[in-house]
Amino acid sequence: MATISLNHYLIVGAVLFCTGLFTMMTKRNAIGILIGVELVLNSVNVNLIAFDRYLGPNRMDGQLMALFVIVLAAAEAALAVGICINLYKNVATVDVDRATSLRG
Amino acid sequence: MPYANDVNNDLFLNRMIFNAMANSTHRTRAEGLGLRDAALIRCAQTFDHSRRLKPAAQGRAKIFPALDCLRWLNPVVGLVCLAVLVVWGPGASSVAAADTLASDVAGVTQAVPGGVLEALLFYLVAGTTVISSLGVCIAKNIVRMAVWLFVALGSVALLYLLLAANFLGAIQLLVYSGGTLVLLIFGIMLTSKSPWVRFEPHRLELLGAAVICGALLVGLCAALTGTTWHGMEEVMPGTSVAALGRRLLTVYLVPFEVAGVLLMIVMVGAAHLARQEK
Amino acid sequence: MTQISVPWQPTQPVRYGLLSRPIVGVAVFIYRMAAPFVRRFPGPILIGAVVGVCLIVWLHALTYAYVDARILGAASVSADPAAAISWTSPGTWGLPPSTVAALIESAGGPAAAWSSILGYLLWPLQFSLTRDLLGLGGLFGLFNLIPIYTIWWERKVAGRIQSRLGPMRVGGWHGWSQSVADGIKLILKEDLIPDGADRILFRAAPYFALVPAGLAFLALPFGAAYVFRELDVALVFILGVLGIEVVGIIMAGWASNNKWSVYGAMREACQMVSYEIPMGMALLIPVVSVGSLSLSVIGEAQSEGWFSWLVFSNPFTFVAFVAYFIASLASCKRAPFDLPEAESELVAGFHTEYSGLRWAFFFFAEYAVMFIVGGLASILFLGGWNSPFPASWGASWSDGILMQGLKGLVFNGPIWFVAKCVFFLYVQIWLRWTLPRIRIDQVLYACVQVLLPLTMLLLLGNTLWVWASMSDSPAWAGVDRIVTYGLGLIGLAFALMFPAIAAYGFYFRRRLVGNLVQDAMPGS
Amino acid sequence: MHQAISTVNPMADTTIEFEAAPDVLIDLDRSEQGDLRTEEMLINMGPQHPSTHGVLRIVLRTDGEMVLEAIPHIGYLHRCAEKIGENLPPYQYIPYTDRMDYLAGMNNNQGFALAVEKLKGIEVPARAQAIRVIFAELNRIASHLVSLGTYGLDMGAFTPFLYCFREREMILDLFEAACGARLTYSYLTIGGTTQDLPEGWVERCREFLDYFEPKITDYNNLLSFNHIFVKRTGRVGVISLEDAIAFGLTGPVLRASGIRWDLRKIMPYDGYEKYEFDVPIGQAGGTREIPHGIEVGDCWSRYYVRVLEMTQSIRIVRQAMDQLPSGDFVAPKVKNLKLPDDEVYVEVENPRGQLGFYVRGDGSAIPSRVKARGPSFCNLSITSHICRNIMLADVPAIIGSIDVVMGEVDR
Repeated sequence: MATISLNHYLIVGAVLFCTGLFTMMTKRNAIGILIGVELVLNSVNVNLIAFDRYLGPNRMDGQLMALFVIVLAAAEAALAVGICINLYKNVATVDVDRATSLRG
Repeated sequence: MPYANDVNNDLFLNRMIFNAMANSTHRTRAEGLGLRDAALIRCAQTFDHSRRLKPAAQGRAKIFPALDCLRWLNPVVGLVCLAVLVVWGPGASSVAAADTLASDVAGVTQAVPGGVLEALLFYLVAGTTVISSLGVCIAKNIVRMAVWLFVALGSVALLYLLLAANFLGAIQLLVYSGGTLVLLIFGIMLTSKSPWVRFEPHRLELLGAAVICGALLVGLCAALTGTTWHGMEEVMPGTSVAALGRRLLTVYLVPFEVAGVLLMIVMVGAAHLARQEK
Repeated sequence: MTQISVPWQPTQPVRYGLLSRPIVGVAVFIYRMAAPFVRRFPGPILIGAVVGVCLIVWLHALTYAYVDARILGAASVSADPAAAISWTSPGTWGLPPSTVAALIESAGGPAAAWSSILGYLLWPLQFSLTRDLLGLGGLFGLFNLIPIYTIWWERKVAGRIQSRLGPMRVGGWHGWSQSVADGIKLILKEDLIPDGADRILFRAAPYFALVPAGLAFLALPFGAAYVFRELDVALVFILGVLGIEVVGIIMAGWASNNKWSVYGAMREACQMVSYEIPMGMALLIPVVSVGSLSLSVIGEAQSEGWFSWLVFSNPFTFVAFVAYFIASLASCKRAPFDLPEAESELVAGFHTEYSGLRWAFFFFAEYAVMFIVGGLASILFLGGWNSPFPASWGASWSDGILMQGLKGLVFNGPIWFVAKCVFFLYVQIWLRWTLPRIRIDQVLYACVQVLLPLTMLLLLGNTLWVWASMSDSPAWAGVDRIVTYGLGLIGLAFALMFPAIAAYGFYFRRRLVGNLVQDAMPGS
Repeated sequence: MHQAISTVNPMADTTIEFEAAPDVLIDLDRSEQGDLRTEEMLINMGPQHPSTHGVLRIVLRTDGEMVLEAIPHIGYLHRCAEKIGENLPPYQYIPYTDRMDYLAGMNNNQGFALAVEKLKGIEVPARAQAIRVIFAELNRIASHLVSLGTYGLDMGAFTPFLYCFREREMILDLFEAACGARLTYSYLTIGGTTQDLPEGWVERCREFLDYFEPKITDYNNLLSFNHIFVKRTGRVGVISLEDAIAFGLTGPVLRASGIRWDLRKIMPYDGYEKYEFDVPIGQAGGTREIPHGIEVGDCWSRYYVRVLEMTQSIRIVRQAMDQLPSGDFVAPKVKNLKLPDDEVYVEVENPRGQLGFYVRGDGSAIPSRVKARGPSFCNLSITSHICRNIMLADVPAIIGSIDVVMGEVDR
């Protein structure tokens, strides 16, 4: 236990992933779902950086991938918040179950 | 001279009811309230001068009167805890220097990483991460969720620091906690009708999601522990920002440029989405 | 007897417990002991305290470097100052005292004669734990002192600007302990939470604002060897940490259950998110010029005196300095960007419902952040801890430790850094008591349509300039030199303008205020 | 509801066509369809709010930072000032007039004294008239100083406030020297003043004016022409001349909309016709005196008209002191305290506009009706008309530029 190995970090990543998934599945508020997505992305980042530290000597691939993930997550959040505001504008709620106007 | 501003309260009440009818039909329908109810609620909110104030320390002061004056210690404790985390987090990145020094003096000194301290820090930070991520999925109030997410993001940044990825840790703080999260909170403020808005999921939904996620977690952990990772034993020294940047602009130049273009597109798209309809 | 109905429940007064009385008692005792001396010798005590603190920390840092160099035998320390600028090297548990003594003896020199004593004296200093705890203690003290005395100073400056005196009573000499007294008052004040507030978030919010401001000090170098934790990404770290302060403020506004507070929080979110971008862009410009994100390296790159300061490096850095300063005003919500707490519009903005110590935390955070953004400005643009004098006057690693201490104090030590920070604090205070507040649409206009394109162009221009300077063309080197000296002279003119204006104001003060004021001033 | 009224502007000799004030109660729903449907909030500004100048309460309907409408609510400082006037002899009522517009007590005293003098046919001596003019104009300066200072405060500039109050204190010193009071003077009374000027007062006043005149340039440099201040107040809360007349606005608020209407010029009282002075009005920006971005009738114009009026008041005070006649400071006391069975209505130019007193006697010593027409009250009535679809930060700008004193609004 005293030595922290790769698996320790990966388990933290797994917990982050599962809680993020749970959040995405149970929340009906669009922004709540977005929060779940952020958790999932963070779990991916933790994994990437842990792999980079333990498995990829001096290659920095994991860190760079994580950097791109952070950039994409920021972009995604900006866009998603814009969509949420638009949703609120059109159907007056951010409850995703009520946004059914495109359903066939 | 028009006595236009001499509006008495009755008129004002009528007016508010009318306003509520005119402006908030969608809201009242969503909340299942009558129009007059909605108007009265709004009036009550408006005229609620007598917001009661309670002393925060009252209940506690009766039990532990001595504790009350220790309030000034709170920031001390908080600051020290966080400082401890941050101080020894980046410290791990200087492993290389410490290692060379240690070898110079015949291995008498002992580097912190790999030691008890690092393990302790890891469990502290990982525990915070896990608790806060659980907080995100348990919290019902959307603002509480955002605050838990904030804690989760901060502790993930500390994990990065423990993993000697200083740059990523700092970027996580800068972009995620400072930018993305504020954006999310902004979205929450713009779209929630009140701070206490809740959308309750069904019990069965909760159960199903819990089962699926629990099974996934167990499966993932089993798979992780069962795997042998190659090169697992060696701990690499922290990478420098210069090396990171050099690699980003040589090997990863194309993705870097593509990310730039993507950000541009997103900026235009977000501006288009959120613009005021004319 | 008629029962008078009150809309709130009558509450029992909070009784303060056993410990608060001794705490206040000790504070009052110390105050009574100190006050007569301060009243009698204010100037020497003030100067002595500042110089003494700087000397102590500077010698501390040098001693650590000495211990590392001599005992741990790292040759790189003495050879390359930039490599040894962290005053704590983490990860060492230390040697036994006998080994230390033996090492000192083997190193030779005058210290060898005292090796046994020095061994025991220096032994505790090897622990990274000891050093970190000492450093944390020092930084915590600094973190408390800076807001307390900046607030006092702000009140004095505001008073002088407004032709009054400011605090004059508490402590005797110019109300030097006014802020201390206020602090004691705020600690003892009743802590109210509105009925409909989200109690947990309401109580947590001040810490979310306060702690980031404290964390930023961990990576802020006060001198070449005086930084608590040398980070290779110190700049990004500090920016990120300052960025999360906004979360505390949004939480405070949101949890207060007050519409004015929500307005304050919304404005803060809006302002911070938008101004972080031009601020970061402006900060990237010196980073490009030096080629490092480490504040210590950037500071050391400007050690050659006035003309080596990055602000005079080229026209782009010169303008970027101004752009950064404006953006930093917005990011620490000082006037004219103090919209989140605009008292004439939003009663008190996000801290409308706060009282007592929690309220004080927001101000601690605000003033600490003021110091930090001033510190960033001085490190990145104005030479950090380096004096405007040539580098040959400063301390070098070949000097003896005492000489290093002395030179480092006078020529390139923390005292210069603190002086520059104090200058920036003064400018922020000065602007606050001079300018009106701008409107939120003007704030965003200034960011998105003025500062953002400006800083983008500056970044591009500076990059091209640096690129051109990398070629070894003598013609370009000449142009570079001429531009640098020209900008340096402009800056010198600006720098001399301040004392000149102050002197003018001082000598013509009667004429400036008019003939009647003299009789109306108290004490005349 | 809408009827065309035409009136003749006596100064410019032009005819202005305008409609009656639109009834603010008619068009209730002004939210534009298709807006970003964010939460609309009803929010109380006041009665305890730093920039509502006392106890004004404004209910704002806001959408984010936009204020969709603002409804002023008054009455928190109602003290039955008019009813008290129907229970006291006029001499004893003078102190109550001080407490209406407590920033311009002298002007209030003057208005009520003029009304009673007209009712009883009292002839005021020339010296008393000159003293009244001096004190009315000094009080106008003092009142404008408060207005200027607090307006800076509303805009977030703290320092001009203290400068203005420093100078105002000196005026109050002069008042104290003359009558012993600093706020509620009761100095200008029926038939003249309560006492003569003390020895050396005129010299002190001259000294003050010499000191004060260059200070106005300081205010202009510090606040009036400050770029941020101009941006904050220019083109904000524009009141058109038609609206101004329709809502019965008077004083600097009316003059800022571009009409030279000043009772001191049009119906001079207390010998104002003897003094030379200009009536400043609001002007469009872009000239040498007025910065860019200023419209006639906006907040900056209202503010700047007050600044210019201070200079004119200094001119009047100087002339009045130069021509100060000797003689009695009060008309000889009349034995008959009874008021004739008649009614009068007298208006004077207050710092805030036209203050009118209606007094009706019924043959006894106590008037049977006293009614005041307060300029603040009438000026305030336009608030909800111009506070539509503006930013939240413009509300203090508009309220401050209208310069209300709630003591007079609520009476």
